[in-house]
Amino acid sequence: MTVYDDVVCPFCGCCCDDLRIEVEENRITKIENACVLGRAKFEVYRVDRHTSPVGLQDGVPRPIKLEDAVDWVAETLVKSRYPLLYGWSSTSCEAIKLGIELAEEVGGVCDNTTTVCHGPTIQGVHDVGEVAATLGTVRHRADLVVYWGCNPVHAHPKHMARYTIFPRGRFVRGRSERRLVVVDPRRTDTARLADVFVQIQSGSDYEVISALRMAVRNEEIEADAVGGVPVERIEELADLMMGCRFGILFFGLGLTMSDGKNRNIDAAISLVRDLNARTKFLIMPMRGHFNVSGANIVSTWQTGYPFAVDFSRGYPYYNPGETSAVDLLARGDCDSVLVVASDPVANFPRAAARNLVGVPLAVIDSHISATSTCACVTIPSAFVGIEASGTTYRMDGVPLPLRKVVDPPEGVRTDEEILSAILRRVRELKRGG
Amino acid sequence: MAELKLSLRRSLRVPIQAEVINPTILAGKNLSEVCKVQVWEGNALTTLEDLFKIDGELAKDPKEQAVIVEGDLSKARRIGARMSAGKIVVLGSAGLLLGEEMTGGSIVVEGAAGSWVGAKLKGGSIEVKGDAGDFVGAPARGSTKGMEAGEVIIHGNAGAQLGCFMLNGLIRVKGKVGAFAGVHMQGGEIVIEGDSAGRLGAQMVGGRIVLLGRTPSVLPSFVIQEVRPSTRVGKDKLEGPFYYLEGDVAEDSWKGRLFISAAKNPHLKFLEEHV
Amino acid sequence: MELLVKNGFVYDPLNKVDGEIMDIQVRDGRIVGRVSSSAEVIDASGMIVMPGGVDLHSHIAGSKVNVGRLLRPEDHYWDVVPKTPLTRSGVGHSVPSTFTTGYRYAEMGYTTVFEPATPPLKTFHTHEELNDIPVVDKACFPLFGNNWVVMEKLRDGKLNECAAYVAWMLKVSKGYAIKIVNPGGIEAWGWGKNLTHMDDEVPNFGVTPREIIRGLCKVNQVLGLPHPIHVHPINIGTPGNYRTTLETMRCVEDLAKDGKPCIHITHVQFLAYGGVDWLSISSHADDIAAYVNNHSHVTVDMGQVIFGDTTTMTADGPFQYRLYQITHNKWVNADVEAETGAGIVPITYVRKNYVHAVMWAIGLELALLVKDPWKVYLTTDHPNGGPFTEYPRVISWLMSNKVRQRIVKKIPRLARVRSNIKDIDREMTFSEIAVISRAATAKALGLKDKGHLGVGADADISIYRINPKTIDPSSQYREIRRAFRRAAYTIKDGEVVARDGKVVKTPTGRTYWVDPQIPQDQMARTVSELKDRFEDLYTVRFANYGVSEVLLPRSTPIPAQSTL
Amino acid sequence: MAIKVVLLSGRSIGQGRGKEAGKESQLYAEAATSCELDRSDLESLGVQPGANVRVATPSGSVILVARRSAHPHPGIAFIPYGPWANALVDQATDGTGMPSFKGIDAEISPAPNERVLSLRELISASCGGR
Repeated sequence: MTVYDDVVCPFCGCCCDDLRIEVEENRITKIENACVLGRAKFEVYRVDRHTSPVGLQDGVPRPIKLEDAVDWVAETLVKSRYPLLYGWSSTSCEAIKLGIELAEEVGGVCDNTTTVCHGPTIQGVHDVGEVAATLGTVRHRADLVVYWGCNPVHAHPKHMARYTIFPRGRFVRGRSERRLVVVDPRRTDTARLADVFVQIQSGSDYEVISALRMAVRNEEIEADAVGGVPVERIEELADLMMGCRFGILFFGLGLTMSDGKNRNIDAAISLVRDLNARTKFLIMPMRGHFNVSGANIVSTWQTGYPFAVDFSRGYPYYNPGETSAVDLLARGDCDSVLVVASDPVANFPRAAARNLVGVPLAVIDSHISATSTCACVTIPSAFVGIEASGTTYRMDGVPLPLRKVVDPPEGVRTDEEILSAILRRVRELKRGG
Repeated sequence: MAELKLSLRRSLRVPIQAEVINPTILAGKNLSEVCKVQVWEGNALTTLEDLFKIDGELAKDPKEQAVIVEGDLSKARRIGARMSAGKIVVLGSAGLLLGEEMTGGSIVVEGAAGSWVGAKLKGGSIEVKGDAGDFVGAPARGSTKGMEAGEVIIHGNAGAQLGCFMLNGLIRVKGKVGAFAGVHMQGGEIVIEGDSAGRLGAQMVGGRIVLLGRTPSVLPSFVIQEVRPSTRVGKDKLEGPFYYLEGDVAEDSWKGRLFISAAKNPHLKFLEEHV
Repeated sequence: MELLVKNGFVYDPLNKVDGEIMDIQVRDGRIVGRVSSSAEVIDASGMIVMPGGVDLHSHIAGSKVNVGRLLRPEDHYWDVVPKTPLTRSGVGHSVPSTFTTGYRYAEMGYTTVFEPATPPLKTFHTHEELNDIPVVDKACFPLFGNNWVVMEKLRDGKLNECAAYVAWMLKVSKGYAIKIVNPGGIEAWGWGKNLTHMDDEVPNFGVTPREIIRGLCKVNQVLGLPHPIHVHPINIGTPGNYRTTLETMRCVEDLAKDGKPCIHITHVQFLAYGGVDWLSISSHADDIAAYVNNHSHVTVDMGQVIFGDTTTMTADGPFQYRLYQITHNKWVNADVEAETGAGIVPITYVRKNYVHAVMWAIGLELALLVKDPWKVYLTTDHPNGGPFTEYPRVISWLMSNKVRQRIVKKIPRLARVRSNIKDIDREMTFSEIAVISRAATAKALGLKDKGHLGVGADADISIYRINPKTIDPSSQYREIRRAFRRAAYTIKDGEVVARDGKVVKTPTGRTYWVDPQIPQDQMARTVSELKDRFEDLYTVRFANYGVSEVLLPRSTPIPAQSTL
Repeated sequence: MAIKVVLLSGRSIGQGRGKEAGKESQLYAEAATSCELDRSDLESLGVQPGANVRVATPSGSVILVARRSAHPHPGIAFIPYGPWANALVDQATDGTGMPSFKGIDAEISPAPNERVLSLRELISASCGGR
């Protein structure tokens, strides 16, 4: 039996790095310290997967050789005039680098799942900046924690336990010294734990934030209620925020996906920025996939842009709405798609998904996914963080090493190996090979 | 005016970068030179000739050059980008970024246009007979310098964030607009003859927005000043009465101005109490 | 592989070669005494030959730089770099992407660049980016001036334990030097506050900026590190701050040994302001320069301002917030648990702006008033004063009083009155330029094989298309600028990597880091103490902290002999 | 009788665990085909938890299983992320790249005689086969 300590969890953006995994004969036998989601991943990852590449032959999926699968992907990409390479947030930074290089080589668009999670957040940052910190700063100092439009009990189960509400920090000793505020249209399981729960009308976040910004600036709000919240209550919340020693606002897809999108974030960051004239206040997005931050970070240092990078003219170009995956598919702009470690057929609106299925489509994924069931070619890969090592970035930008604790099944390669092979083949083809 | 006619030969599978459809670039060339002008089609360079049947006349001076484009150009991005003079007429629909950073001349689109019509517009006029997409007159991502001058007229509906970070000039929409018209506006004028999806003038610090149609609500961060019987846009007098509001109070040194038709917005009558 | 650089005017100040026509011989990446007749020949006649440029302070990699990239798509749009069969694509201007950064340095004849501020917790990120910066050799300086363990050890007077901790930190983060930014002030910023006096106490830590600087200066000496403490003092960018700058330099005066520098004050332009507010700001470059002239324990770099648009980024969180309040531009803050912080604000330096014009003057004054060029180095604190691609412009300013005075005429009158630049007519020579941009910086960094062309040195050579016999830099400043912008040849480890300002080869550079040698039992005690309390400091596990050497493609540790 | 609601899609523990178990697993299907409604809304619909309902928006309609929300949120329907929810989402992104996955006007009606589609059925119905 081998015991691995301090394993980084490859589920959500919390990247908890305190897992203890026991392995016997290449099987995981015990998982300690993981939350229900992390545990699920380690427990069941083996079940639902291909162990050989699959290709459609006369409309029927059949196992094919890896070389043939790689050839098909490379040839398709080289032939394409505007391919989309999408996914990336559930693989390692090493694989992401190869993906960017591949997209550059074939003159395609490299977009990651940020586009449908915190893409609007990044657009807010472009316009106003960000006021952030690493999570330990919150643990040590925050006496006020606000969760807005997010439900960590379900999506980031250890966030509160490890980083924000419950742990002992240097200057704030635990739950009793912190106030927890939740703002959401639903009384979520997170809201049940809150000291203050503000239930707002769905889609009225922007109005409520505007009202808070006014209250912080001592401006009179000429209404009885905003977004279904009585003005007195908004003023109380503003007082709470201004009165803390160190506050933090965590927000989720409740802000990025609902009416207002990037402007919700713009306003929320502006609110927090303004609060710094009164006290110390920070704001951070609750990033979903374990390495979606890494996808943004790597893409930004290599290309200048965090997602939706269009290499069709040889240099990086970026404009969400123009070069982002859903829009490209909605307009039917792309003539082939390579999906890596993601499931856009399940995750995109149906009309966009339909256009994805309408073009030559290849998938590299460790799971069988809705997308892989529609793909011309699927190449199964090793689970990053379980069967393959690499680097990930936690939601606050702290880099962490992903560990390989078991071997992948015979014949299953890592994303890195598969992408390297495709890149090699693409270069051969471009040289006329 | 010399007229050059470009007729699309085949339907476009992938987007083309059509900034060369531009009197500033084409005037002064002869027909065979125009045929050889390079165009990005997806990730490959092709020629105008490959994409379009080309005939007509060429002027020496861009001011004297009209370019007539025929076909479904909805996948043609950047038609007329950076043009400085002359005229473009698109007899179908145009794609994204129509007239981006244009400094002069005029563009008329008979059909619809994609998002970012007149992005970073610095002069000239753009007229879209159909609908336009989002971010009309907006700046590049991260920049606070939106449309600086010139005029955009949309006869149909326009999308969200129209006039984003607008500095000056005029945008007129005959139909409806999406949410956040005039967001972060700093100057210039927006006239909306149809309805607004709301959040008019969000975070604006300058400029004027006139709404002749309906809006579901106004942001709490706008302060009613008075009810005005009429207002002016350029030489036109627009009859009200209008609720006249200022904002966005949540921003620093705000002086944005909203004029909202009182007749079309009876649900905003409560504002009168605060005058 | 052999190379012969023939007949160039060689400027090699460390070896006292001042523009003599000489041949330089190279074999297997090093300068040698002679080469065989089969050596590849580069005819450098009529050209200047210098050691490859060495930049000791340029923010090119790491989390803060990357958020700067993320913040500013509008900065990238107009400066794009397409892929070629040899080179990767990217974007430029004030915060270039990594590949572009490496190419652009190489194109200017620079071969070594050090990133001067990395939070240890995120230093793996910094190294990942450095790995993606091609051609040049590189390193990074971890931040220590607000580190909790450092402050506790210094408060408790446990200097040796502090030294052992710093040694451990340099080892695990693969860092090169001790960087101090706003000592104690960033910890105060954890509560939205700042420190303004050298003897202000850091909240909750019971130490002062003075004690932190002195303590780390002693640690630096105990560990025998190759570069002195690299200090960005308190009160940066604040009118009247020349006093705290002088105090900072003075506070370690008594620690100097053998006349060697024991403190480097960085981007000193931002630290030489008189006046009491922005309306009364004035240049006190003369006071700073006088102090530097009279003392051997301090070196400085310029932090020159270039008129135009750029992005400011420092670990100095409270300063960046103040800059936001002044400019109302977009603002990034990024605190790092138990260690440090960071901030970013874009800025446009405008010639007609009185404050900016004074800042512009101060940088040049410092370079010109410090008599010994071995004490003052060429930097723009990239990208804070301006992008590194503007170095050729700064060189032309330093070499030509004519162009300086042309600009002086165009700045606001008050800026002329409140600065000294109009009265300074010194013009630097090529040899002095070679000192401030390679020889002295390599020496300050303790890089024995860099910054000179003596036998045994790394064959990092830059050749510029300038004939020193025929050019008059004072009037032909445009030619100077052009020539330094595009090196005729850049040679890295004996290979031509750029020709006429175009990259022709993209080798991977070294990553230098310092490996302090301390007694094993001392290291074991440090590790065991840290392990015990690691969970109290950080939200990552001890095992997951730091940078494994195998992840650095050309790891080049430099042992440092401590006296612990 | 039909009711009008605002539709939110979002993460749930069941959906998160289910996606690791596999997109074709029962765990995932159970999580991602549930439509959480407030008790009062269930009453107005006249259906019991566990009954099938049709959820329709201008972008499409699907059959889902009605569940009672753990906490009150009258007027809101919550469906975990997944292809079923996404059959109801418009692909327009307002120029941001992000569709409106939350805050969609929807109509819910009882569908006692209709069946919840499996993942494959749903995809072949909505995207067509290859």
